[in-house]
Formats: sequence, C-alpha cells, structure tokens
Amino acid sequence: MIQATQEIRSGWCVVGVTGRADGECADALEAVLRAAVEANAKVAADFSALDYISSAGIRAVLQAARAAEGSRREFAVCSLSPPVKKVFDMSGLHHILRIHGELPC
Amino acid sequence: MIQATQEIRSGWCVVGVTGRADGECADALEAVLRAAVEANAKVAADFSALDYISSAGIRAVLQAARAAEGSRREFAVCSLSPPVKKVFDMSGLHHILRIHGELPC
Amino acid sequence: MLRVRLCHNRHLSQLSFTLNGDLAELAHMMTEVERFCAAQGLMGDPQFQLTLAIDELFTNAVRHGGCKGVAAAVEIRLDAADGAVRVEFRDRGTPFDPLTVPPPDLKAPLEERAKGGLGVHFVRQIMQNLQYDRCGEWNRLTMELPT
Amino acid sequence: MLRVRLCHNRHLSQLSFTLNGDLAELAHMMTEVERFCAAQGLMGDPQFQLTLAIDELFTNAVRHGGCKGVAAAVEIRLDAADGAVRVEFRDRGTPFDPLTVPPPDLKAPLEERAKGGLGVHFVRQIMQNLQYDRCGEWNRLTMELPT
Ligand SMILES: Nc1ncnc2c1ncn2[C@@H]1O[C@H](COP(=O)(O)OP(=O)(O)O)[C@@H](O)[C@H]1O
Ligand SMILES: Nc1ncnc2c1ncn2[C@@H]1O[C@H](COP(=O)(O)OP(=O)(O)O)[C@@H](O)[C@H]1O
Repeated sequence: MIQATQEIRSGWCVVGVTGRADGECADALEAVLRAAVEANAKVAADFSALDYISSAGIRAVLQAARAAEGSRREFAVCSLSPPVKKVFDMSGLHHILRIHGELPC
Repeated sequence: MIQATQEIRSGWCVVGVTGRADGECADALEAVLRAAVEANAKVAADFSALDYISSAGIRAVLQAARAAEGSRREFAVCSLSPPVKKVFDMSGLHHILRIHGELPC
Repeated sequence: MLRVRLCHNRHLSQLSFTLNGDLAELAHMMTEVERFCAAQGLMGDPQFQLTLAIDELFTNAVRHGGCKGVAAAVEIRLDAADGAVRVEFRDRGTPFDPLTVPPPDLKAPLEERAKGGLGVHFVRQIMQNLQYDRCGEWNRLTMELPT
Repeated sequence: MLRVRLCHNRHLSQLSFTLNGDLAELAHMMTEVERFCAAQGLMGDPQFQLTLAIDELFTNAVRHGGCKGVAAAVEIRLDAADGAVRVEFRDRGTPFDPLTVPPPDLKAPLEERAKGGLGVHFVRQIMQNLQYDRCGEWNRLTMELPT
C-alpha cells in the first residue's frame, strides 16, 4: 500500500508519500513522482511518512530523478525516516540525488 | 491414542485394541499384550477397531508373540481391517504369526 | 501441544507443516495429512499410505536421527500433482540417507524380526521416485505416491 | 489473498511460512516477519532489515526466477538463535545463486543507477554467512542477521 498527496508550497510541488515503497507499489510511486516532475519545475518528495523502501522503491525514485534531469527540473528527496535513510545510504546515492533532511519550503 | 479391553471367552483371553498403534503408542500396546500373554494360556488380539498401525506397532505385536513363544502360550492376531491387514502383508509375517480373519471364539 | 500449522493455497493442492521432535506430534501429522487428502479426494488407501510413510520417516528422525526434543525439527510439504502426491520430507537430524538401508530379511525367525527394521521398507514399498540429498543442516527426501 | 500461515513453537523462536509467486504476498511476508520480531523483541532496526533482505530475495524470485504465478513457490523459515536470526529462504525458481551477482557500481551515473541492481547488494550488506545450494527443485539460501 502506498498513498500520495500533492501540494504547492512557495514554488515547490511537495509530494507526500505514505506507506510502503516495495516491489508491489514501486510502479505507482514512480508514476506519481514522474507526473509531478512533468508538471512542475521544482518537486520535493516528502518521505516523512514513508515506512519502508526496498530497492524497487529506490529504483522508482531514481527513475523520477532521471526524468527530472532530462527535463531540467529540480527534484529533491526530503525528510527520510531513519530506517529509510539507511536504505538510501546503502544505495550510495549521495552524489547523484539531492537528499534533504527537511523540506526546502 | 490407544485403548484396550480384556475379556475371557471360551478359554481365550480376547484383547480388544482401539485406536492407533504408532511410535507414540507402541509401548503401551506391547505392555498390554505381554501382560495378557503372561496371565493366559491363549491370547487373541482383536484388531477390528484398530484404525492404524505402523512398523512400531508391528514390532510391539512381534514382541508379544515372542513372549508367547517363550512361555509356550498361544497368541493370535485377529480381525484386521483391510488397511491394517495391508501393513501386516507388507511385513511378510504370515509364516511367523497366527493371523486370523475372525476371532477363534 | 499443537505445533503444526498448515500452509495452503485456495484448493489446498499444497500444504506445508512443521513438527517438533516429539512422537506426540504424530497425531498432528495425521490430522494435516487427513485434511490434505480430504481436499484432494484421496481419503481411504492413499491417505493411509501417505500417513504411514511419513510416520515412519518422522519416527526414525526422532528415534535415530537426534531430532528428539528439537523444536520444528521436521518440515513436510505435500503437493498434489497430476496423478501423484509429491512429498518433501526434511529433518534437521544427523546426515542419513534411508535409501542406503538394506531390505529386511522377511524370512528371518520371529526373534530376529521382533527387533524392528520395517520402517524404511514400508516407505520404499509405498512411495516411488525416492531421492535423498543433504541440504545444509537438512536431510531431504522427496518421493511420490501414485494416486 | 492470504496464502501465508505461520508455524511456530511455544515461544515463536521458529517460524515457517509459504508465499505464492505474487508480489501482493509482500504484505503477508511483512506481517509474518513482524510477528516473529515482536515475539523475539527484535522490533525496529532488525525487523526492518530482515524484512528488506527477504523482500529483495522474494521479489527477485518472482521477477527474475520464474516464480510468478506459481502457488507456494517460496518457503521461508526463521530461527532465533543465540545472538542471531537464522533465515532459510527457498524458492522453486530456475537455479540461481545470488552470491554470483557482482557488486553494483555505486559511482555510476544516474542513468546507469536507475536500471536497478541493488537488491542482492542489500541482502549482502544486511545478512551474514550467506550460503547457497540447489536442493532438487529448490534454490536454497541460508543466512544470519546478527542481533
Ligand atoms: N533418520 C535416521 N537417522 C539415523 N539413522 C536412521 C534414521 N532412520 C533410520 N535409521 C537407521 O536405519 C535403521 C532401519 O530403520 P527402520 O527400517 O525404520 O527400522 P527401525 O527403526 O525399526 O530400526 C535404524 O535402525 C537406524 O539404525
Ligand atoms: N531469483 C533469481 N533468478 C534469476 N535471476 C536473478 C534472480 N535474482 C537476481 N537475478 C539476476 O541478478 C540481477 C541482479 O539482481 P538485483 O541485485 O536484485 O537487482 P535487480 O533485480 O534490480 O536487477 C537481476 O537483474 C537478475 O538478472
């Protein structure tokens, strides 16, 4: 189960993601993030309510980041819970993904 | 679970056995049959209500038969249900055990 | 004490259960096999034979294999295939291949026969395509009962 | 659809469950791991890591191993040992040893990284003493999570 909300705040499109980003839900996550990236110049994924992420979820985030790069959008991943942060750490994504401790807005 | 009854009929001690003669219950079966063999000149094990027997149950019967042979008692196994009969058949016991279709009394 | 649970799909064409190294588990094994056979329309003879083969292997694992007192020492999986029930029997006992057990001497005298030695013989009489391998800490025996 | 059942002893120091080849089973896997970890006082990090490692292996078996649509394609066993959780992961997929997967290039550019290739890496980061063998029709991976 994964759920997403969308909100515009001081120029950023904030996508709030709740639930689990696993192999079952990764496609849904990717679609939501891609749609936000297509429609907005600056997108922040708010992962504060994301309980869980697997490599499939990481892949979905990277695909969205790639789409953002391709269309010169800003894309940031924000407010990771400690366990989700660890998965990003294991993935070694620091130098290719903007990971923020807090939302930029 | 195994249960036994004992009854004297025209000179035979008839031991009626109910339940399962498996590895859990084989010692109990052996004890009951041995006790009957020690106390009576002719013992018939009535297996008509025996639902199940494994090699452990067969072994218990053979131990009782051995005790009977040692003390020159008569010992017969009677009224096997078809599936229990098949297990005796697989064991090849025809020439060393008296197996009766019906009780001798 | 109940330590057996079943894992099955909609049609119960597959069932897995775990047994502790305790002969009191035989009753639960029988209940599981019964449930599987009822769902597969295999009551009567096939159920009896399946029960007997698994009983003998389980009893040996507890008696001879060192599984006595070991929690969840045995895992059994039943699969209904076309015209057969496939059985996987796994135990965490000492490495032992039952296929190496020589057949019993069915003509030996009573004294000899009363020592036992029929369990593996029953399994081989009942089941087909027996295959043994040692997988890590498990003895693993697969076999089929034609139905 | 629920196809997962647990097998446990009194203290839930051991649990076995079976999963169909369907990613919707991930939710049930997580429930089972949670239950095991709750009983063992391993909530929080160990539970997350155990879940992640099993998730990756299961997802691979379904995605790459041909387990998709196969009933009871995966069997998982968890044992609480001294200072570790022992995991046995078995799947009926095509023979595949995950230990042969080379580590990912963590410095590759985004385009490359977005293709995936992190699953086995996570398993190896999290778990210790990984051992693979092929047992009959099963891939079998054993490993430990230090606790
Ligand atoms: N799981 C096992 N582990 C070790 N040894 C075994 C195992 N199963 C059987 N055996 C050996 O094989 C012998 C024959 O077994 P079986 O035919 O079942 O007869 P029984 O158990 O009555 O001796 C046993 O006596 C034992 O020495
Ligand atoms: N169970 C499996 N069966 C067959 N191939 C597998 C299996 N698991 C992994 N693989 C192969 O190993 C590769 C790496 O797997 P993994 O690290 O999980 O990354 P990903 O699944 O994202 O590709 C897969 O792309 C696949 O080719």
